[in-house]
Amino acid sequence: MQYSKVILEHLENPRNVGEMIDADSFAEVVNNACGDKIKLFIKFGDKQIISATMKAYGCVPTISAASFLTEWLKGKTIKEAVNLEVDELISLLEGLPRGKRHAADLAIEALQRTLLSYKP
Amino acid sequence: MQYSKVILEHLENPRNVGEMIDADSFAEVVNNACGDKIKLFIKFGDKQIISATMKAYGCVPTISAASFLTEWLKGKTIKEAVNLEVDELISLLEGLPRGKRHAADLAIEALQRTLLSYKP
Amino acid sequence: MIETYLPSRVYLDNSASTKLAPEVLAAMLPYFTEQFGNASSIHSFGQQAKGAMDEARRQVATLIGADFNEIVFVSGGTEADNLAVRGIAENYRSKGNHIITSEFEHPAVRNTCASLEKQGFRVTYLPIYENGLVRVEDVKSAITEDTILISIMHANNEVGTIQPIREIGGLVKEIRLERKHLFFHTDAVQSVGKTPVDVKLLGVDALSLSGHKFHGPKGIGALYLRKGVRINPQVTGGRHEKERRAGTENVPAIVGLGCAAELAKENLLEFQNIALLRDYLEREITRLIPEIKFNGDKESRLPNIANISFSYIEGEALLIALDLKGLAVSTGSACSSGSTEPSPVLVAMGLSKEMVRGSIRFSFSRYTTQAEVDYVLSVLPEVVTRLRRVSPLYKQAMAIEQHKY
Amino acid sequence: MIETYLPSRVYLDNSASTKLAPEVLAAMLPYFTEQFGNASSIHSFGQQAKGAMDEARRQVATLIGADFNEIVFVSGGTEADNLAVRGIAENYRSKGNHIITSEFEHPAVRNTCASLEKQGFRVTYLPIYENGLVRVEDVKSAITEDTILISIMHANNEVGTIQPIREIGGLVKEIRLERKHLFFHTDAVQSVGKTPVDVKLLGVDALSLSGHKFHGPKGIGALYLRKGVRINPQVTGGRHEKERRAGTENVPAIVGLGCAAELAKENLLEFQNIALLRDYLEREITRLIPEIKFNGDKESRLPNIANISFSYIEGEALLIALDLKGLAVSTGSACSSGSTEPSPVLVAMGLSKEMVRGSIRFSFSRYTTQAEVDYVLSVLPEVVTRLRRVSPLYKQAMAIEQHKY
Ligand SMILES: Cc1ncc(COP(=O)(O)O)c(C=O)c1O
Ligand SMILES: Cc1ncc(COP(=O)(O)O)c(C=O)c1O
Repeated sequence: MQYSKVILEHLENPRNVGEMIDADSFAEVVNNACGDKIKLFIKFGDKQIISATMKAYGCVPTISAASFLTEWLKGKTIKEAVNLEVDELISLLEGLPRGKRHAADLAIEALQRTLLSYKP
Repeated sequence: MQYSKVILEHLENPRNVGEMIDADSFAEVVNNACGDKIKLFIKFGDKQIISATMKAYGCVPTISAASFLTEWLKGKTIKEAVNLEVDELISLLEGLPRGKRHAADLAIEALQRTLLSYKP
Repeated sequence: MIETYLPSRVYLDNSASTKLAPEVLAAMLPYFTEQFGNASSIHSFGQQAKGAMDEARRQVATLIGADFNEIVFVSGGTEADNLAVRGIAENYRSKGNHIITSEFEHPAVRNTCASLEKQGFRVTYLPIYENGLVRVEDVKSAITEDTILISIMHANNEVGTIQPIREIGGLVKEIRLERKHLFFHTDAVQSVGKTPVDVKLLGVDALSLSGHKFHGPKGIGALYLRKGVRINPQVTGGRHEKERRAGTENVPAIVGLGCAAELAKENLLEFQNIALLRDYLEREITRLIPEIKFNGDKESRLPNIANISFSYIEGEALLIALDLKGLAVSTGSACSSGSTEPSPVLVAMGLSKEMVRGSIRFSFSRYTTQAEVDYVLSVLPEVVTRLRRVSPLYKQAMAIEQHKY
Repeated sequence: MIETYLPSRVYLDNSASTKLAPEVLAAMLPYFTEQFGNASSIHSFGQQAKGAMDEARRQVATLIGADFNEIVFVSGGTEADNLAVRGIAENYRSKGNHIITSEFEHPAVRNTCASLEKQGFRVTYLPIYENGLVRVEDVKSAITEDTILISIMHANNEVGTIQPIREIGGLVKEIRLERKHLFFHTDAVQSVGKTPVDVKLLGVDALSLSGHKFHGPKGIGALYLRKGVRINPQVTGGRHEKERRAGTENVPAIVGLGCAAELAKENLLEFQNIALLRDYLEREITRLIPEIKFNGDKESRLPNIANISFSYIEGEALLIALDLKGLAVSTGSACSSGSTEPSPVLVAMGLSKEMVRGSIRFSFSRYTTQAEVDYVLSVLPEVVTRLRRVSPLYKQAMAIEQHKY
């Protein structure tokens, strides 16, 4: 259950916390088994994502993955965002302890759902 | 299994070891369960026991009890010798560890048998 | 990570394990280095080891009001529970098939009962109530003609509630006037050294304790077994511990356990003052942090445990965030492989899922200081606020941050 | 009691227990004092403990050629044997009901098999022969359709004979091509650290080892369990050791076991030289003392054990007399409550009652020196002579002292 530095740093300083009232797109995902929850909000520019915010409830990597994502998304194209895979996110987070993969799954699900619900 | 000083001292310096060729009386006793064996030889004077010798095989207190007895007997009357009881011998030996009472039993049996076979 | 004025990290997870007392370590050392004999050996190395074990057995017996021969050394609290529950159940199986325990036992008892169920025993799991206590009436009405064993823990490891063991013990004694083969075991792993424990006063037939919960070593524990109560040994082999538990005796650890027992006895009265520190923590937390809930009966509980649920946030996240501040606590929540196993104790006490997940246990030891508690109070509110700010469950309007880009 | 030229008492009972290596103690100490967390705790105290355990598991695995996850920490050799034998038997009961073991196993295996017999298992106890070895043919012909477990020790604890484990392992693998559920356990408590032990080479499915037999701590051991072999846990409770053994992990002892394993590996080659010292002892004893018998095969045995029977005298008396000279050894005779339980191993090897009673085991460690052996040689003849002189069994005419008064 050792968390990476990246994960711990995001826990201590979560980025872009909150609900974006003028978001272009938004999704809320829940892991029904454990109750973890992520809300993700994205604002899109012409070609790129301008900003993202989040709320997250659950264990450490759920919070940190959501926080990490909001930073990572800034400046990415939709295509780049859509192509982010769970394993890539995990390696960006410098790994996850055994049994915690579901946090990255949930974050990616939140991302996909937010992108999907974007109607430009 | 802590042995008393007396017992250990007799183990290191067993007294009156050997078979007395001119003994007045003699007995050999065996504990059939464990195989311990004591041979006791006594020479009687007018009123008192003049000397005793022994051979002993078995665990420590069997050897020491036999050795102790040969010293103790010297100068005792037959009556005194007959009246020596197991518990008294044990206390003269400064105690026996649990499970070792049979050594004193055997020594007393050897004594009784030797006294019994004495035909003055 | 930790403010420099603190001498070291702050450890408030003493119900999980405690620091070895320096006196205990000192007592153990000679048995590692010089007197390393096997206590079953009859030479002087062995006899020295044996003598030290005897002394430790006396010390442990004295702590709980037992007789020398009623103490069986085992490898820890878990094994003590196994030996008591499985050992008694198996031994008296011909007398009955029914076991009574509670919903909130430690897994060492609960899972052992569950494994006995698979072997055909019938097990009744008594409920506990909101206050974290079983009810004597429930025990009473659960007893049948077929009951051979009751196992109810003395103090609960998560909320610290102290169960009515003495009353149950009285009940058992009464029933035993008519039905000889009913036995009463209590898991006192959390209570020994923290609240008075006397096997005669409690009226128990078997009692488990564990060294590392009261500044003794890990890997050693003891089972009190009232004279006359027989058990099926669970570890078979040589004739150690009067044929109740085989295996070369762990002499240094046994010596350590004895020393820890003696220290616990000496410190027991003073230990009750820990409640003052604990109550101070609870009071200040109430003052500083809204929307919290204290878990477990306020009257009947150990002096050294505070169990608090923080709404809207997850225990593990709070725990790790506090750990980053150098503060060690524990949580009733454990989320692994995407499914949370919430503390069965708190669930049994009727807490909502969310309140179970947001629970944190602070557990004190006799080494806990006011300065350490003040440190907790200096970091906890900020960390709770931070995590609540992130939480989508946090409904307070003022707390929902809204971004505009 | 001891000649002043000797640095301290002479300990030649290393098969009973060994002295903790100073390096091992040094490795353990931090886990008593500073890093005392519960390895199941997720805070940093717990994670440090967990990390240390992982390292120790690697060290133990490396010593015996196993994989990290194939090591289960338990409370000692006895528990390892119990877990292997009872754990495998119970788990595979539906596949067969027959167990093969030998007449000369340690009680940890023998009595566990006996307890399984009571539960309805059929157990074959293979004979051993005068040389102290089982025969592979005997194993082969004992195997039936119903056999699920073979448990034969690697090196015997009394005479040090090394059994043909590798051959039996090959046999088992062959049979397993047709019958999947046949498992092979070896009790390697005496051999680990003394002779090469590689689970793959030996072809075993389970192997027991114990810390205190190779300068590690008491109260800790390990069971190697080949990947894919399942067991019924014997201590139930929390989910420690991948649910194979419950109970708070004994971190300092585990760290000590790991360190001892590493040291054993480093010293293994040199350890073989101990045989030179041992052979020197045997040679000199032959020269100095008549009417003795060496027990156990001369070729296939551990380098550190000599088992010798001294005619006409009792082992316990000899042992205590030597103890008074500061020399610790052990005996195969134990006379208690007036009945002698002679060593089942020596009896199984066909020794006469008297030779069994007169047997003494000298067991060396890597710390044993030439000076210590010379000390043995300086006291042993005199003590043997003294006790023989007392013995009524001693037939040599010259030795019968005759008194005349
Ligand atoms: C109430 C209770 N019972 C049993 C145990 C198990 O004891 P041990 O940790 O010594 O295995 C614990 C602690 O883990 C406990 O808190
Ligand atoms: C061959 C053998 N097996 C098992 C054991 C038991 O191991 P432990 O002493 O760790 O319980 C021993 C030693 O006592 C032994 O020599």
